[in-house]
Amino acid sequence: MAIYVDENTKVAVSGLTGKEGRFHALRNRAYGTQVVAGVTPGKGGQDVEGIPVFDTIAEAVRETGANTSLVFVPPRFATDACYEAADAGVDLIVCITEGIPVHDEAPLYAYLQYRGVPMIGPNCPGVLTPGVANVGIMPTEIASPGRVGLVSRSGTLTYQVVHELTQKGLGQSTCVGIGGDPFIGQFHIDVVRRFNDDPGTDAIVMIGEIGGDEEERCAEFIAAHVSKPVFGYIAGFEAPPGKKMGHAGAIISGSKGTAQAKAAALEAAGVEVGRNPSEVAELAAARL
Amino acid sequence: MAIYVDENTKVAVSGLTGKEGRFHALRNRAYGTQVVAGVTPGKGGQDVEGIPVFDTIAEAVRETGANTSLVFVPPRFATDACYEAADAGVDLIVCITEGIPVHDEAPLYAYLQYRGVPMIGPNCPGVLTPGVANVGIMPTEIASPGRVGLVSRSGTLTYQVVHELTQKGLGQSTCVGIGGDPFIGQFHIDVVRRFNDDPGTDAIVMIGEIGGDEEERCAEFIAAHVSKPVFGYIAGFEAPPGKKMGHAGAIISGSKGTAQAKAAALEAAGVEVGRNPSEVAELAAARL
Amino acid sequence: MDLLEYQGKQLLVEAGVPASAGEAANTVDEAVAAAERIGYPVAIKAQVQVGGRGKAGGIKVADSAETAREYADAILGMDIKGHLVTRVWLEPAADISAEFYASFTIDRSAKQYLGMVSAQGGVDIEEVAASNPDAIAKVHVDPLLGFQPYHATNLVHRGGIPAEHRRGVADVLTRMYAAFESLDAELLEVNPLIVTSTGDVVALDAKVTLDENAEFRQSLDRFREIFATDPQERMAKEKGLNYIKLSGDVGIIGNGAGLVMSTLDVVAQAGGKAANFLDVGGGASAELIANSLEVVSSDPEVKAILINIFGGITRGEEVANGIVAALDKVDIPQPVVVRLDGTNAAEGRQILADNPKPNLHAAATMLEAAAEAVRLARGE
Amino acid sequence: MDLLEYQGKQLLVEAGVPASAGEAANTVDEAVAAAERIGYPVAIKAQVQVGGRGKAGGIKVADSAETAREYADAILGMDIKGHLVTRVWLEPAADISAEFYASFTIDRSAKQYLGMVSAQGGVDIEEVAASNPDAIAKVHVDPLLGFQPYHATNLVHRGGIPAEHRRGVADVLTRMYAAFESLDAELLEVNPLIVTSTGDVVALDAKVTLDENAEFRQSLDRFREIFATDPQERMAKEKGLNYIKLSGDVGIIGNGAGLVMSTLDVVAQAGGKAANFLDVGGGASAELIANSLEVVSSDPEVKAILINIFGGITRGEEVANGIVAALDKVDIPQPVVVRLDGTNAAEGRQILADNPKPNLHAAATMLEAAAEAVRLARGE
Repeated sequence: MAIYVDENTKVAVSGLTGKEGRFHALRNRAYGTQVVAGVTPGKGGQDVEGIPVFDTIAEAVRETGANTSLVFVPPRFATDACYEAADAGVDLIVCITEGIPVHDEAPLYAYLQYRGVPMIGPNCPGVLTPGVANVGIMPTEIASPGRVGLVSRSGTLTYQVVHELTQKGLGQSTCVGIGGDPFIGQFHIDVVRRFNDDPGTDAIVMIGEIGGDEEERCAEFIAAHVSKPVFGYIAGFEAPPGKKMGHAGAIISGSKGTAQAKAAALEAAGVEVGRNPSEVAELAAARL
Repeated sequence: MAIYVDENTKVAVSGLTGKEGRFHALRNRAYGTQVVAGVTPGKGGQDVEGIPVFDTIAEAVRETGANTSLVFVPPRFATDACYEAADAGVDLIVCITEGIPVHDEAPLYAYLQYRGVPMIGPNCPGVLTPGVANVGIMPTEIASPGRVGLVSRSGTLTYQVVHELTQKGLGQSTCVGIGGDPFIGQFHIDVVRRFNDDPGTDAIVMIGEIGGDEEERCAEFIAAHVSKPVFGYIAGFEAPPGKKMGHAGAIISGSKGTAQAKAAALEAAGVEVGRNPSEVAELAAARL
Repeated sequence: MDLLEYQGKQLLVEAGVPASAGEAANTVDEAVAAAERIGYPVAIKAQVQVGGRGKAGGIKVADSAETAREYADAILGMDIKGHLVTRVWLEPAADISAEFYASFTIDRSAKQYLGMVSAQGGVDIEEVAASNPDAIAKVHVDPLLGFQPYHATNLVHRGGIPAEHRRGVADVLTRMYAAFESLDAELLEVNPLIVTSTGDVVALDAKVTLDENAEFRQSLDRFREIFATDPQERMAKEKGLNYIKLSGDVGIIGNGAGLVMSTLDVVAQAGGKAANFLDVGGGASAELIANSLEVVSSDPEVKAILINIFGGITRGEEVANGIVAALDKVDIPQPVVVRLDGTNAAEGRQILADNPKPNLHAAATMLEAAAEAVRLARGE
Repeated sequence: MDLLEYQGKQLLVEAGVPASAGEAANTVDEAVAAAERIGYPVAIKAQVQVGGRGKAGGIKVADSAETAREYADAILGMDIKGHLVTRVWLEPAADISAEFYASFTIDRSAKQYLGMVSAQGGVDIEEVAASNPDAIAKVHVDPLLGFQPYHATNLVHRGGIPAEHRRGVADVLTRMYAAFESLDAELLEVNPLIVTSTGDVVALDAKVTLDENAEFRQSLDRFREIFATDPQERMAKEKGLNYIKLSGDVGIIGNGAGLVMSTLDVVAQAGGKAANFLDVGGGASAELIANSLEVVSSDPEVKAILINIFGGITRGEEVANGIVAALDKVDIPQPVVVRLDGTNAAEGRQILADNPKPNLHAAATMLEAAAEAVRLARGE
């Protein structure tokens, strides 16, 4: 069992004919993921090492049964690919693209919420269900199949914790890198909810960072709804305070968003919080 | 029992200080409806015969507990009032205003669908639950409390049928005039669903017209889901064919939309269809 | 409000959509002068609000002043499907390397905007829709989101536009959608959308319908011309009435489209036939009622008039006052049957009772009113 | 990208938001010349990317060339909260009849745009938010729907704007939102938004933050100035590195903001303190790694450098090549501890092993690397 991606996942890659898209899509396929289509307008009819390319996602979905859109296109075209995927009826969008303007992400977020289409990212490493499917850019050699679910905003920090878990003998049900942008499609709370409902997941590791209030909200959700053990780690105790020029941000957030506040909120919700990536893995290993 | 409006309905009237708004809101109140607030930007603090006026709907909701927005403002400002009402958290919007541009109605329709806020209208006579509450411009003297639910696109045709029902001794649970514009908030199917679920309604009278395919869709819904007796009437057998200049409309609709096709669809769904307003009331009276 | 081809194209150009330029002419001499200014070959196109002009001989290409005069003379005054040609449009004869179809309209059923594109343009698109529906690509556009690049990509690829023209057509589609929104258009149809030999994508024809409800932010008056040839329809348009001529002998006046349609039906059920559709709308004033009576009674086919009013916003006393005023002011030769119910109906009936006229008949119900009007129309 | 007051106001004016006009000056003579052109009284305002300029003496009103010279001389070169004043802005001293607060920004928590208005402008708005939160009206705006008249109505009424100024402020709010969108702004804050004695509503100050991700459609180069006084921060900005100076002695280079933050934390847990934050981002090239090493090692406070890379898009061999190149090219006096994992980490470790350097230390884990770097920084 797993969340978001599993053996039924059929991926259509927007930007398959680009350098990054090709590199990672072929890696994803080599890992066993069903990469069934590429999408590049004007290149319909071509193929990339046997993966057929279509002009539109709608055609890719109709012709190949693709149910997941993996987006590698450059920032200025990325949200357009996500809108197209949502209209084409996929069940999940994974948008790897980094550097999308926030004024493009904000309306996309609203549209996907309204349409009920979940998106991982943008600016994320994707989703890896070890041994089953990798949709994105996560290095797979550090992961191993198992029953710990992992969710994180940060890319490399995700890898670090997955690595530590694997080294301590704790395999993963699914590893989800939700991305670091202000308007990502799925937040900690959405992923934790799915792990809690997933029979293949016994425990949850949640990695957070300074900024925003998502970890605090997730802590409230955990306290109220999550029965499985949750282990947490927050990065940024030593981080310099963010330089913000105007006052509007401070009015909105008040004093929230520090690593201290986030760690305290998680502990108050019954989450065991480690001080570093190794420690959170040790806490999980000791309990499981 | 009733649908949309009942003894718990608390109405905030946008445009209360205008001529039409004032006339009908006071009539609504005289009928027993709880008309708790008016909304006119810049006139906050005033009152209309004891009904307090606020600058914004949000204030009206907070101060008076209004849960229904009744919109009487002129076409160029009407959709703005509807957006405001949706954001202010009302449970129902009734928009009487006629003559709103379709390019204003279309995005409003999408927004309300996304936000899950039901709207009756625009360009409609409103909702009347006889003996309990009248939210809109329907003449009340023709209605009587009872157990027949009525839904219609047309204003005056609604009155005609209500009148016929009352004269034949059939009171109404609720009379709903959904309006005749392309992007009305609630369609026949939405209202019929509510009547079917309403313990206060024993039978449904559905009035349609030529154009569109709402009646046909509603017929499918009735065949599949409605257990209560439904009586129908379609106007426009003798109507001249609509003059449409372009071909786009014809490509979309095919040959649908005639009174013959609609009446046939309803009959195929088990609906007893009358040939005129009197006959549909007679059919209902004979059966009930 | 339906626009003529050339009006639509002028609006498109103002809104940034490339369309062929030219001149309008109302007389043969004007047409020839315009042709001389434009040069030859020149297309002379009948301006009527109906399709199938080409087949009817309403579009000709002239290569000299002589042929321009000959064709303009033939086309002006021509009757195309009941539309009298009173104006022609002249433009340089197009140099066409490909013809496509493109439109934006409102899909009432899906409750979204609909864009359509086909590589099979320049022909009867309804026939294409019937015989080869896959040749027409359709894309729904969420009005909140607006037309995005992926909509254009989907339309040009699925509509079969050849690779070399996709970018040009996608650009024109984006401009068409912007025009569809900014003009408050209900329909914006271009058939054919041509590619010239130099590769430009241009609207060669345009069917544009504007939303009259948007008049407060659009200047529509410049298009407000009366093309009706029927005298009652002309009079009704001049008075701003919502009137459609039909073929029967019972004149109909009612309030609300639904009730008026229902009135036509019950007249038919009573064995008669309506002479017209006339909806006075909500909140009709006495003056509007009087104007309506004047228009309907001026039709020599009308043998009896049925007024069917169920008041909501419309108030009974206003209707009654209008009827009385009209009967006082104008000579209404036909019998008039009045049925009045709803808001202030009692007051209205009282006014009618207080102002008896020999040709004024009151009826208690809609069915009785219809039966009475049909009977009177037969002279019974 | 944070703009200076005057840059923000110039952008606002371009986008249709009224803001006070004036001239920038980098020297006292330039300032006096500008003051003479503008006339007196003239406001001379320090241009620094930090709040509280007024209290710090960074804003003065001069009424003659003499006082203009005196004030410009005092302000230029002033240090305001660590920001050196190298430029002043001169504008006609405002004629203020009321001061409000208005802003648009992104509410990450609500995932919508947020507009805020208060009649209590011209003061420390964070203090108002703390002491009297109801004095600040907030309205969320759905990015798909955009800013509608009702948003403006709600802001001006609930923000307490006096009746006579509501229409003017609502109009400016609508323009501000349009600018917020068209400029790809993350923040657009005007405090004070003033009403002049003639009733005009004008932005007297502006804090504008632009989204550097939107560079492909915005011209941001004109604002790309380096204000940092710290030499490493200057060097890092020149090389386009994401570097922040801190106060410790362990130089940090890592990939990904999360991993770098975590690295700072584990260095602290190992008893040390980071000298900087430096994130090389995803897919870092050998050159970027070499540049990073150069910047970090140039800091005289740095006693040891920790490179912590976990490859995803970033590939181990690129990182290793960059380290080798930097150590070959530049003289790096400090010991360098390298920890490499993830994509192509084995290849990267091999490259490092094949190019041994006396000051290059490999570590197997992040915690070991941190401990080693702290130990080396102490000279142990």
